[in-house]
Amino acid sequence: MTRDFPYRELGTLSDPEQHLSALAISGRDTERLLRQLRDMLLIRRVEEKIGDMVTAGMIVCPCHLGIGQEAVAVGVSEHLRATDRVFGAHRSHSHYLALGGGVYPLLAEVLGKLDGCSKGMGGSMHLHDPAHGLLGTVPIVAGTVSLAVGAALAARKDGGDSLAVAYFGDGAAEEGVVHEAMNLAAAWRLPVLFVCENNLFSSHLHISLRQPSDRVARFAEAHRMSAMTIDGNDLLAVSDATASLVAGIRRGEGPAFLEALTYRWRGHVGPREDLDVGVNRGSDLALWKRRDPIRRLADALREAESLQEETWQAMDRAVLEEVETAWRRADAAPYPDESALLDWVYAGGAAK
Amino acid sequence: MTRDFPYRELGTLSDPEQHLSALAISGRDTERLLRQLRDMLLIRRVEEKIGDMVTAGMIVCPCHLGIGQEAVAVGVSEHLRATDRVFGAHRSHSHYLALGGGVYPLLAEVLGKLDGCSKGMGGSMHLHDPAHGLLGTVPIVAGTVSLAVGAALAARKDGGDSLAVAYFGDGAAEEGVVHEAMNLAAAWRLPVLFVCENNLFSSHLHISLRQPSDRVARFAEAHRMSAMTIDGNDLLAVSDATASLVAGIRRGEGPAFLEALTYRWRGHVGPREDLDVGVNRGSDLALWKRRDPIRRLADALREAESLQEETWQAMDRAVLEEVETAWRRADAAPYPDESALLDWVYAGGAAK
Amino acid sequence: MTRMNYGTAIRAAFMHLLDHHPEVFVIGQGLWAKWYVGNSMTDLDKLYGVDRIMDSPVSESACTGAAVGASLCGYRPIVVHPRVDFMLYAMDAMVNQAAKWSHMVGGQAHPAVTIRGIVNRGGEQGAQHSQALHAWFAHVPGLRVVMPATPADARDLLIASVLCDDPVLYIDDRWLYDLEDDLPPVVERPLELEGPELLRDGSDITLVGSSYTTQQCLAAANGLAERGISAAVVDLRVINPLRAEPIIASVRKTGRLLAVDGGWRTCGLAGEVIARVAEAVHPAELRALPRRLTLPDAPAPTSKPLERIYYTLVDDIVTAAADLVKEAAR
Amino acid sequence: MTRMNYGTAIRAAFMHLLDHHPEVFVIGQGLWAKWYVGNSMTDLDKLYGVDRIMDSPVSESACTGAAVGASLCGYRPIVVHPRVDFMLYAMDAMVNQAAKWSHMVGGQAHPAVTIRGIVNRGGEQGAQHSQALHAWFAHVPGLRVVMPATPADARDLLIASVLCDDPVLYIDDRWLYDLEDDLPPVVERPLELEGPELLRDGSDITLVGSSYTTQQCLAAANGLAERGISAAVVDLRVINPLRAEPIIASVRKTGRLLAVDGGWRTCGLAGEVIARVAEAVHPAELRALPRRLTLPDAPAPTSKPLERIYYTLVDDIVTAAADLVKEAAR
Ligand SMILES: Cc1ncc(C[n+]2csc(CCOP(=O)(O)OP(=O)(O)O)c2C)c(N)n1
Ligand SMILES: Cc1ncc(C[n+]2csc(CCOP(=O)(O)OP(=O)(O)O)c2C)c(N)n1
Ligand SMILES: [Mg+2]
Ligand SMILES: [Mg+2]
Repeated sequence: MTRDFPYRELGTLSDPEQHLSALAISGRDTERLLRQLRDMLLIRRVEEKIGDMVTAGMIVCPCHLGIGQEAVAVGVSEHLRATDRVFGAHRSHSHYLALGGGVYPLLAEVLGKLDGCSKGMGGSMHLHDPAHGLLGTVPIVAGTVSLAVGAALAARKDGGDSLAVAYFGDGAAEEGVVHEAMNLAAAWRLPVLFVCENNLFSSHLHISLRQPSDRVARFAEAHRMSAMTIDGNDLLAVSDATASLVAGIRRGEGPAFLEALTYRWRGHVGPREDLDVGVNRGSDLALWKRRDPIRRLADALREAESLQEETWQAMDRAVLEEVETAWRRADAAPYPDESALLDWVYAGGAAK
Repeated sequence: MTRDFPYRELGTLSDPEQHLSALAISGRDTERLLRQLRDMLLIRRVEEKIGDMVTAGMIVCPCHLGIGQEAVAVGVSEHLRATDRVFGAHRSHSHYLALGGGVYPLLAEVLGKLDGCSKGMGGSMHLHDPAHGLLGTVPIVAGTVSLAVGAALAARKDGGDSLAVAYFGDGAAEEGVVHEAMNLAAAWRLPVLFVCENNLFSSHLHISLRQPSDRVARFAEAHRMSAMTIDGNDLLAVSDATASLVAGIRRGEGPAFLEALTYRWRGHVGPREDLDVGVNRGSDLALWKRRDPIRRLADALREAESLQEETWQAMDRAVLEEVETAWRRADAAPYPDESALLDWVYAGGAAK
Repeated sequence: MTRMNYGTAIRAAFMHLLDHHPEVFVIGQGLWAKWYVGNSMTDLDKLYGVDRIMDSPVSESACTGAAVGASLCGYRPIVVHPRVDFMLYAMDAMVNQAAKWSHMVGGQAHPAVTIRGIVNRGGEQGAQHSQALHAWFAHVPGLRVVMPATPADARDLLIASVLCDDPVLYIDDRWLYDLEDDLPPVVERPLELEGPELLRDGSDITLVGSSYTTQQCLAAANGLAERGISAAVVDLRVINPLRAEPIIASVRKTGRLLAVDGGWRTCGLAGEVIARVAEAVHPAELRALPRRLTLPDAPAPTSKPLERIYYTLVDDIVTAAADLVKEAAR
Repeated sequence: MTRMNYGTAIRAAFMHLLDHHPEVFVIGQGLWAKWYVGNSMTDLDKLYGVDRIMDSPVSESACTGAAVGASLCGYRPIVVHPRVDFMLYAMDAMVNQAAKWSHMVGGQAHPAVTIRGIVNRGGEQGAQHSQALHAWFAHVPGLRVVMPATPADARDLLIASVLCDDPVLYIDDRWLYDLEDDLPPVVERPLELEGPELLRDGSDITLVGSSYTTQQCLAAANGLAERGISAAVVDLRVINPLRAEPIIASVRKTGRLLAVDGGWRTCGLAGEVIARVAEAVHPAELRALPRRLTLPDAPAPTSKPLERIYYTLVDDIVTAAADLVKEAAR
C-alpha cells in the first residue's frame, strides 16, 4: 500500500525504472573503483551469509539486512578518516564494514561471541569499532543522531577538522530528536554530516503513508544547512556529494545533510524478501533489483574493460572465502563468561 | 546578548523601529474593532493586575505575562468557534481571555481558589475552559502541541469543519515533539492551526543564540503546510492571516501555520521588566513598547474619529473596574477542600 | 466458552471495543503489518478500516500526545507501542500530561486514553529491545497500570482499561501470546473494581507475580506441590493503584513471601510488594524473611549463555520457595 | 574551612572541575541567565567562557544525547536540567543510551556524562514543575544516582560524579540551597566508594532520608531527642547502586525503621529501603513494623492549603517516629 501524496519531490530518483545504466566512470581512478566494488561485494556477501544463517537457525538475534544499499556506506566512508566519529542504527552492517571493520568480529558479534566487536554483548544491532571510527550503532530509531552531534561538538573542542557522521533512515526523520539534533548542529555550526538513507520504507510502511513528501532533505533545508539528495545506488553520486559536503564541513561551514535514495531488498528484519509483501513492495522490488549498485559499477568497469569476467569471479570467490573462513572461526569461538552480565554494567566491573 | 547569525529572515518584522504607525482600518467594521480593542485592553489590564499582585506578594504561583502580545490571541480567536479546540502553554492568559474566558475564574485560579477555571488546581500555568473551547494550557514547553493534533484528529472523526489550535512559542519549536506533531498533522492532513508566537526570546535567550534563522515558519514549510509570517502586533494582520489559514483548514486542506512576530514587555516570568536585562533586552524593549498593538489600533480608531478620548477613558475605566471587582471576589473566595488532593487524581474520586 | 490464546484474546478485546464503542480507535506502529504485534491485531485494519486502525510514523511522542488530545474530545484512543523500550520517547505525553491532566484541571476532564506497551524480549534482542518498566509507571499517580497474566484478563482487562475514564497503561508480554484458555463471553467490568487476585490458595508460602511471572508462579506452585509444599499464588493484575490486601491476607496465612517480578530489582515492583507486606504483617506472623526474584540489575544481554542466566526460570522460583520454607522456623 | 551554602557549594564544584579538568564542560538551559539555577552557577559563563558553559535551545532530548556523544569522545560533559520534570523529554538518551552503553559494547566504552536534574518545587508551581523522580532512575541499571543532602556532599559528590567514568544522575534540591556549612578543601574521591552514611547514631529508631529529607530527619532527630527518643539518621547519598548495609546495621541496633522520601510512595525509594531491611533483618530483631513517609500518590497541587498537606514536614517525621516507638513493644 502506498498512497498518492501531495509532494512527490524525488523525481526520477524514486523511480526504479530510471537510473539503471552503468555508471559513468571515465576519468575516475580505476584502482579505487575496483576496491570499492570489492567493498560493496564484501558487504553483500556478508549480509547474504548472515541471512542464510538466520534461515538456518544458526543466528538468533534480529538482523536487519541492507542488501541493495551498499553504495551509500562505501561512498561515504571513502571521505572519512579514522579520527572521524561515526554512529549508525539497526541496519548498520554496511556502515561497519565500509569503515574497515573486520568480518570476523562482525560475525562473532552476531553470534554473541566474546571476540565480537562488542564482545558479544550486542549482536547485529549493536556494533562498536572505535579503531575504525565507529563509535556505535544501536536499534532505538534515531537514538544515536544526537550522540553524533555531541561527537561533533567534541571534534570542535579537540580542534582540527575531524567530523562526526550520523547514519539514519527516512523513518528516523519522523522522530523529534532528529530535528532537535539538526537544530543544535545548525545553531552551533558543528562539524557533523547527517546521512539519511532514504529507502522509502520504515519497516512495512512506504514514506507516502508517513510523511507529506518523499524528500527528507527538506528538513535539513529548514535548518538552513547544506543538503544534497542523490541516487544512493550510484556509488559515484554518493562519493561526489559526500566529498563536497565533507569538504565544507571540514572548512568549518557547519553541518551538512546527505540524502541517499536507495532500496532494501530484504524484509525489514531477517532474510526474507517477502516479509513486507503485505504492503506491496513485491512488484517494486523486482525493479529495484535491476538498479543494483554493485552491478552498475561492475558493468561500468566491464564496459571500460577494467574488469575481466575472471577477475570478477576471482574477486567474488575471494570474498566468499573470506566470509566463510570468518564464519567458521566465529562459529567455533567462545561465548563471554557469565560474569560479563554484571561486570560490564559499570566501568571497573561488578565489584564497584 | 544576541548574535549575528547567518539567516536573518524576518526582515522588518523583527525591527522594532518599523511597523509603528497606526493600523490601516479603512473599510473595516468599526464595532468589531472597538470590541477587539477592548478585548486587548482587558487582557493587558488583567495581566498588569496579576503582575502587581505578584509584586505585592498576594499571588505566589509563577505567572508568565504576555503584555505586549495581546493582538495575537485576539486576532486568532476572532475566527474560532466554541466547537474548535484550543491548547496553550505557560503564557496563556491572553489565549484564555480572548476566547471569552471570564476574568473572575482566571484570577481565582491564579490564587488557587475553588472557583478558578481549573478549580484552583493549576494556577496561572494550567488554564481550562472547555465552554469557550480552551481544552488546556500547561507549562511543559511544547507539551500540548501534539495534544492539539489529537484534538484535530477528533474533529475530523466528528465530521464537520471544526479545527484545533496549538499556541506555542519560538522556543517550543526547538522541542522535537513539535516537529513530530507537524509531520503527523501534515501526513494525516488534520485540521489544526499551529500558532507560533515568535517573541524572539525563550526566557533569557534571543533566538539568534538558539536557531540558525529567526523565522520559525520555515519548519512548517518543510512539512509542506501553508504558512504565513506576519506582524503579530498588528491586529489586522493577525486577523487576516488567520482568516485565510482557517478557511483553508475548514475546507479540508490540512494543517496550517501562523507565525506572529511579537515581543513581551515583561521578564520571562513574573512582573519585572528587567528580569532578562542581563541578556540585553533592555534597549530593545523601549523600542518595542512603541510598537504597542493596543496603541496602534487605538490610534487608527482615533484618526478615523471612531474613538473619542472620553470613550477610550470610559472603556479603560470599565475594564479596570471589571478587573478590580473580579480580583476582590477572587481574593475572598474559598480554597478547594483538602480532599481535592486525592479526589481528582482519578475520575470518580479517591475511593476508586 | 471460546478457546483463545493470550494473543487472540487481546484481538478479541479490540474487536469487542471496536464493535460496540464507536469512540474507540487505535494508533500505533505496525498495525498494518502482518508481523509487528504477533497475533494480537491480525487484520483489524481490514475489518475496521484504516481510519480506526491507524498505522503511524515513527513518532512515539506525538502519537501518544495525539491520543491524549483525542481522548479529551470524547474519544477512547488506544496507542500501541510494540515495545516498552520505544515508549521512552513518549514519557512527557504519558507522565507529564495524561497522568496529571485530571488533577491539574480540578477533575473537570479526564484523558480516557489507553496506552498499550508490549514487553518483547528474549531472542537475543538486547538492552534496548527487552525492557519491562512497569515499576516506573506504578510510581506515577494518575496512571492506572494493568498487567494481565491470563488470556481472560488479556481480553477483559483491555476492555476495562479502554472503557475506564482514566489514562491506563496496559502492558502485555509476548512470551504469553500462545497461552490458551477457554473464555466465557465478554462482560464489561469497571477497571476500578479490578485488583490483585488469589489464583491458588496455599498454606506454606505466598508467591506473588504479575503477567508472565504469574504463570511462572503457577507452574512453580505445581512443582512445589510435588515436593509437598503448598504455595499460594497472588496475581497482581493491576499494579497502580496497587491494592495489597489480597497479598497481605495470604502472607498472614502462609507466613512466607516470595515476590517474583519480570523487571529490575532496585525500586522495582517486587520490592514494593515486600514493603507493603512488611508494613502490614506483624513480624511475629512471619515464618521467614520475605524474598524477591527479579532480573539482576543489569541491562538485557544478547549472548545466549547470558540470556539464559538473565531471566528468572520456573526452577529458580521453585528453588527459592523451597529454600524459604526450609529456613529454620522460628 | 570555607563557609558555603549548598548552592555555592555546587558552584564551587563546577569551578573545581572547570579549573582542573579541561575535559569538563556544561550544557543546559539557563546557564547564561541570572536566575535560572539559583545561586549554583552564577557567572560561570563569564569566568570560563560560553564555549565551556553552553546555554542551550529548549531541546532536552538532543542536548542530553549530545552530552552522551561527547562523553564517548573523551569529554566529561555535564547536562543541567533546571527541573527534573523537563528531563522526561530526555529519557531515551539517559535510559536507553547512556545507562546501557557500556554493557551493550562489552565494557569497551563508558559514557562519562553527568546529568544534573534539579528538584524545584513548592511555590504553587504545580504538577509539571515539582517532580522528584529519583526512584525511576534508581531502577535503571547502569545509571549511578546521587542525591547530596549537605553542602559538602553537594560539592564533593558533584565532583565525584563528573570524574566517574559511568553516567551519573546528580539530583539537587532547591529547598537546600541556603543551607550553610564550613567546608574543608576539596579532595577528589571516587564515586564508587561513596554510599549511605550514618550521620547520627541512635538507639530507638532509624530514620532514613536522602537529599532534603535527610535534613528533615536530622531536624526530627533533634525534636525526638527532646522527647527522650534517640533516633539514628542514615543519609542515602547514592541511591543507585544502593548499598543498604549502613541502614541494615542501624535497624539491627534500633529495631525500628522510618524511611522518609521526597518522592511518591508506590515503587518509590522509601519502599525499596523497607524491602532491603525486610529481606535482611530477622523479624525477631524488629520492635515495630517499618514505616515510610512519602508524598501521597497524587500530582503536586498548586493551591496553598493543598501544598501545605502535600509535602512532608519535620513534625510529621517526629510524630510518626514517636508513634513507632510507642507501639507496643513485643
Ligand atoms: C524508537 C523506536 N521506535 C520504533 C522502532 C521499531 N523500528 C525499528 S527499525 C524501524 C524503521 C526505521 O525506518 P528507517 O529509519 O527508514 O530505517 P530502515 O529500516 O529503512 O533502514 C522501526 C519503526 C524502534 N526500533 N525504535
Ligand atoms: C520541557 C521544558 N523545558 C524547559 C522549560 C522552561 N521554560 C519555560 S518557558 C520557556 C521558554 C519558552 O519559550 P517560548 O516557547 O518562545 O515561549 P515564550 O516564553 O517566549 O512565550 C522555557 C525554556 C519548560 N517549562 N519545559
Ligand atoms: Mg527507511
Ligand atoms: Mg518566545
